[in-house]
Amino acid sequence: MVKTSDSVEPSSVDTARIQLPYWLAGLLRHRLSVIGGSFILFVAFLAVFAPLLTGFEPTEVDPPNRFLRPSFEHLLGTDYLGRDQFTRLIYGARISMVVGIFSVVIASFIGVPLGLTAAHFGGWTDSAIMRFIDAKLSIPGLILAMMLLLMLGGGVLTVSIALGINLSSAQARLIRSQALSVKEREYFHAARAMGTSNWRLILLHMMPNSIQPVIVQASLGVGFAILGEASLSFLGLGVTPPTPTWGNMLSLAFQYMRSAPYLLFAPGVAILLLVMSFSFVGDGLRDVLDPRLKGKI
Amino acid sequence: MTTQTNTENDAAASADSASTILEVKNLSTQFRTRAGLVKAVDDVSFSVKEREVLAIVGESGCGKSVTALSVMGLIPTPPGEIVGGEIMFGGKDLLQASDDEMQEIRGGQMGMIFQEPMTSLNPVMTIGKQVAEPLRIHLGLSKAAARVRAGELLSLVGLPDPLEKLDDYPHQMSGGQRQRVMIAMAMSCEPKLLIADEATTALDVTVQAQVLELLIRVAEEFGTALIIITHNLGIVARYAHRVNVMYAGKIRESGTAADVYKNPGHPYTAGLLSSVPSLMQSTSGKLQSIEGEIPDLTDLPSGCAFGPRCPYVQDRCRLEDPPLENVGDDHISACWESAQFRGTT
Amino acid sequence: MTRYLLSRLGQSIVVFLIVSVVVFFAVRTVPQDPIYALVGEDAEGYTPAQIETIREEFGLNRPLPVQYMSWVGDALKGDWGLSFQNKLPVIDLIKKRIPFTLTLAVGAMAISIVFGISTGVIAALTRNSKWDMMATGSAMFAVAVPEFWLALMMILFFGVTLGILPVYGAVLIWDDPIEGFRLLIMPAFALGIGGAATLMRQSRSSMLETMGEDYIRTARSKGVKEKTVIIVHALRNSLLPVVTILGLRIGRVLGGAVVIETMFSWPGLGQLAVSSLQKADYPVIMAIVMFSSAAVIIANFVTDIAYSYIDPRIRYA
Amino acid sequence: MSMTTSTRSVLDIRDLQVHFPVNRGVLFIKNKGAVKAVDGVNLSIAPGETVGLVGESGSGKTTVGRAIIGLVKPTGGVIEFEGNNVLEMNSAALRQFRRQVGVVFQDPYGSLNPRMTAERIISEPLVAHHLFNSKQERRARVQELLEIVGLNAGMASRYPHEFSGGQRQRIGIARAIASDPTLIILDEPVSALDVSIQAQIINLLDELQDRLQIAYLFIAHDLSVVRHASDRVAVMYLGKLMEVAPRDAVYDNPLHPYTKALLSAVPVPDPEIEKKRERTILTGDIPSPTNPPSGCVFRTRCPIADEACAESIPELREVTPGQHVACLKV
Repeated sequence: MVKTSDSVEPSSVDTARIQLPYWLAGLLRHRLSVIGGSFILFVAFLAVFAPLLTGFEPTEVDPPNRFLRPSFEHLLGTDYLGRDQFTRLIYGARISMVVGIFSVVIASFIGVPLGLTAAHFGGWTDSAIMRFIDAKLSIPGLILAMMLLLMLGGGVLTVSIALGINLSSAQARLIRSQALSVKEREYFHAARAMGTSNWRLILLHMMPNSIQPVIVQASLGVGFAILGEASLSFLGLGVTPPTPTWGNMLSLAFQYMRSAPYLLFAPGVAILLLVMSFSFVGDGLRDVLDPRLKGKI
Repeated sequence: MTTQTNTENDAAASADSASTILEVKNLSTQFRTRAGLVKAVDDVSFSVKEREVLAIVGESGCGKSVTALSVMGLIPTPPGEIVGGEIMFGGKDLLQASDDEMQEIRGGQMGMIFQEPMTSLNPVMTIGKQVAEPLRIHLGLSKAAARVRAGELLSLVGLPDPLEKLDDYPHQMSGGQRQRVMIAMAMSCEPKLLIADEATTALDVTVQAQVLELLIRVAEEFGTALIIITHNLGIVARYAHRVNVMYAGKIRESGTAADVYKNPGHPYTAGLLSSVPSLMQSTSGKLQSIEGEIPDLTDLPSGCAFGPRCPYVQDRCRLEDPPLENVGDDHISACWESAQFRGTT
Repeated sequence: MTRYLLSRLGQSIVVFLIVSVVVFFAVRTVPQDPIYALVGEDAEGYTPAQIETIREEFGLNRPLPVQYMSWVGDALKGDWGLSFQNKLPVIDLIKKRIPFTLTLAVGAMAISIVFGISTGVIAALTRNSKWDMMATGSAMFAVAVPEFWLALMMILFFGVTLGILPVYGAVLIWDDPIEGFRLLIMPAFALGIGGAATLMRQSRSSMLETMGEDYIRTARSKGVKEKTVIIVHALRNSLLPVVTILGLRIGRVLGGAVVIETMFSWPGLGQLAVSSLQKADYPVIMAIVMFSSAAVIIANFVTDIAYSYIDPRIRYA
Repeated sequence: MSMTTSTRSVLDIRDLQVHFPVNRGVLFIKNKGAVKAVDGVNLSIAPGETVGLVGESGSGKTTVGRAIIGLVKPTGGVIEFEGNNVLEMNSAALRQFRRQVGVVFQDPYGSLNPRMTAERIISEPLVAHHLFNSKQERRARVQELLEIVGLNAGMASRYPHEFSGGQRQRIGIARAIASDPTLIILDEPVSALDVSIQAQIINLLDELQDRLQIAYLFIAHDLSVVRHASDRVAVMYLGKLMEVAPRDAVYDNPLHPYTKALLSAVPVPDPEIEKKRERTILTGDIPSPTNPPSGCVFRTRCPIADEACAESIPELREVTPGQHVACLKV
């Protein structure tokens, strides 16, 4: 749009408000978000009702039936111990979903307060927090996660914590930069001039007006966390066997690549589609919540 | 809108066609926005004579800037689109011109200065290169010659140390200096027409005066006609020969500045003039204001768009949009009640 | 500009110091006493006295802050201690592996930059065309695809099925350019494609934003040809945010290298990291983290220099 | 030095200084010089009076307003509110002071929190100062305020984006008067509005002043608006006051060369007057406040400056009754 005094776009800031029906309506108009959202719900359904959807146990070994090709009985075939791949896939979905969501929740609980504190108090507090975050960011994410796992031990919760700590710095940086711009807005000055307390300033003025990109980032973050968990499990460092995860399924498939290449596909495609779905929803949220970027990304 | 007015305009134009350099006929420009279709400029006709200073005045959303951008062929498409009309310039209809032809006209025969001095210059390119660019494109000057000429132009617009400024970047300059650079750039090829779109709105009063005086001086020196787009009624009074008053996408009144200010032909113009407090004498009590709000362009009232805010509104105004009609010598206005309104003023 | 760069340098040093403190204390507060990494899980065949001797030999009996100071002091002199696993100097292990990781990282970054920026700019300029759709669509795909799975697919297709590319090992490109290159293609591609997607999205949105700026309109009002508007006025401005992303990519590439190097038996730092972590070989782990963190910090610093070179607003600040 | 004419003033600013440090240095921040945004300003406002504070960018007029309401910390001077120095108040007194001083900002889009309804925005000062403690009382007060500023009480549940620019400014004004202030700082209250809406808001402010007996500090750059709205006018340039006088004196008989130039730079919407007016066009730009000229800060652009002006800083002194001018040549 033309940036002139008589801009013809009727107050584009308008759409920035956050009201549940509004953004949901916006999302529902965003075609890819609907596709992504539906797929996420589908995977969630599989994960929750996994025991009802299959006749096998995920860790049930059946040596005579090892390396079976996909068939009616074994939809996706069996692995080197004769375990049913479809069963392992839907049980693996539980790990991916739980780790993805836990990580982001942890990241937000660390990142949002850090970012808001840095922005609101500024000065030394800000510098200290930001240098610390820079330091954290300078350690390659996967290496950091591996170190944390070494300290904390493997498992769903520790993997989520490791990945959550990883994602938290992006959250902190993002909300800090948003909050800094809120700090320059006149409504914030007005509230300060009235003598509004620090708590009210942060919770009523700063946070609601800077949280949007964090929400967008969170939905993208779920995808990153799913990828991260898969990588860690692939390396044998995340959630440890025999619990099935998409990452350790692929790790096994890698070892038996020549004898059973079909094992390589389903977990990979599942990760890809689930991560893509979260990024569709994230893009949709961005379009709805931040009209400035509409259609640009 | 009305053929009657158009033929009158045509007649006026052809009588004096030797000196008319720009003629806009029935221009309509629309934008598709999420809120709906915006008729930013709706059936606008006007002309500019050689060396004339025309002001287009109005409040936000009136369509004054979109008119200018339409003339320059700079409407971003999509979402904007010129849906009708003619823009005659140098014997050619610009709306039919090819991209190459338009590029030749822009910056060569027609220049434009924008509102925001801080963002209108390329931040990573030196001032010298930016001023030299039109010289190289339109006059075919060599790099060295263009640089020399750019230095001359910078000194013409009154920048101190013009030769050193050639290698400076925009962020090293003040807003006033940047607007001077914009003038140097827009005037570099001595265009026939220069459009200044709120060119001094962002500047301080004392700097605004400097830049406006400079603009007028350079335009006179180069024989360039000016279209000044502004919301500042004082600027119009000081510099314009003619004035078009726009409201909600349409020209509501047009005439010589002296005539329009002394004897406004439209209740909107009159309301606008009386809304501005006086600098020359102290007033107290209520200012005469126009009641209500500027209408939403996606949802204009029926009939005359000014109707809902107009103190003289009649039933007819709510049904039919009034055409532009003569209200005096070289003075037109679009108001059903203009006779009655002017009688009471 | 000197002042700007000096202040960035100062910040980088502070950040690096924080990393060293955090890494040191994080590794040393591991629930497990590092001595057991040295002598084995159950310290079989060692008497308590012997363990104490080893503890002393490796300086593990001193207070932590003292150990930290001596670790930093020695590290600055190039002495990173001995690997617990094979008692070799850590610095030698690292030195041997740096060229491999560097080759891989440069290859991956090159793929990211070449594919990412060009497709991003083209997509922006042909907005909503079929090129844009294709580029945007493949970027969506590439951002979401796990790099190790992409690597698996490539190994399966090019290595196993077609047999046209080697799937195992590494030769330095200056030792054997052809074989080195053939070995590099798949890992570099697997590692670089995610970055390409990120850069594509970033440069597309940045280009679109730039094309809407006032100075682009100014250039058009001067009669500048559209091609020149893009190349001269828009490109450089729109690359500014892209450069920032580039600096951040290094960290992602080094992280990703951990998986990719393991898969392709690429003898770089990532592979060393995995094997050291599995063996809790602390001196090596600390050295790897410090080296990769240094690489990221240096990359960011170089980005700052590049940025200030492109953007005169910083150069003359 | 003091130019306080009324002993009974709401606000009395004496020798106010706001200097922002310019930080240099790499690891250790060194303080090198300062931007003297406000440098020795004296100003008083009587109850129910409107003082116009005009100046161009960099003049420090906005900083004066922000210093009063505590958004920036003065580096020197005294801000006295009803006889007590605001800068030395304890928190209870400060709370009371904040209740009695309202503020209206320029940007009708930026000055209202987009996530709050009009009701919550207007009741913010009531909550902050524990006024009208029951929910019903507060709601009734908000509706009363909405009607006072010319809005429909039914609009209370709307969000800022559902209002036009003028309506938003009305909400901002309702918020400012909610806690019954005796002084309101108006920081460019109409400059972002269209001409026809400006007049409505100016009228509203006038009306409220008559009704509620509020004093205004009217900070603006539009000289016509300031003339209409003010009883007295103070002209600032580069952090210092150039001239302070009753409005007619400033506009009809300006004494400071800067005031004269400023007035002559404003075009008047009347072609006939414009033809006859003589104008002084100042040369050059406003100097940077980081590095202001020695002596009189205006001397670099002043048509009558000489060497003396570079040497001594002119004090603000009463030249004709009530008219204070800071110029060696007057």
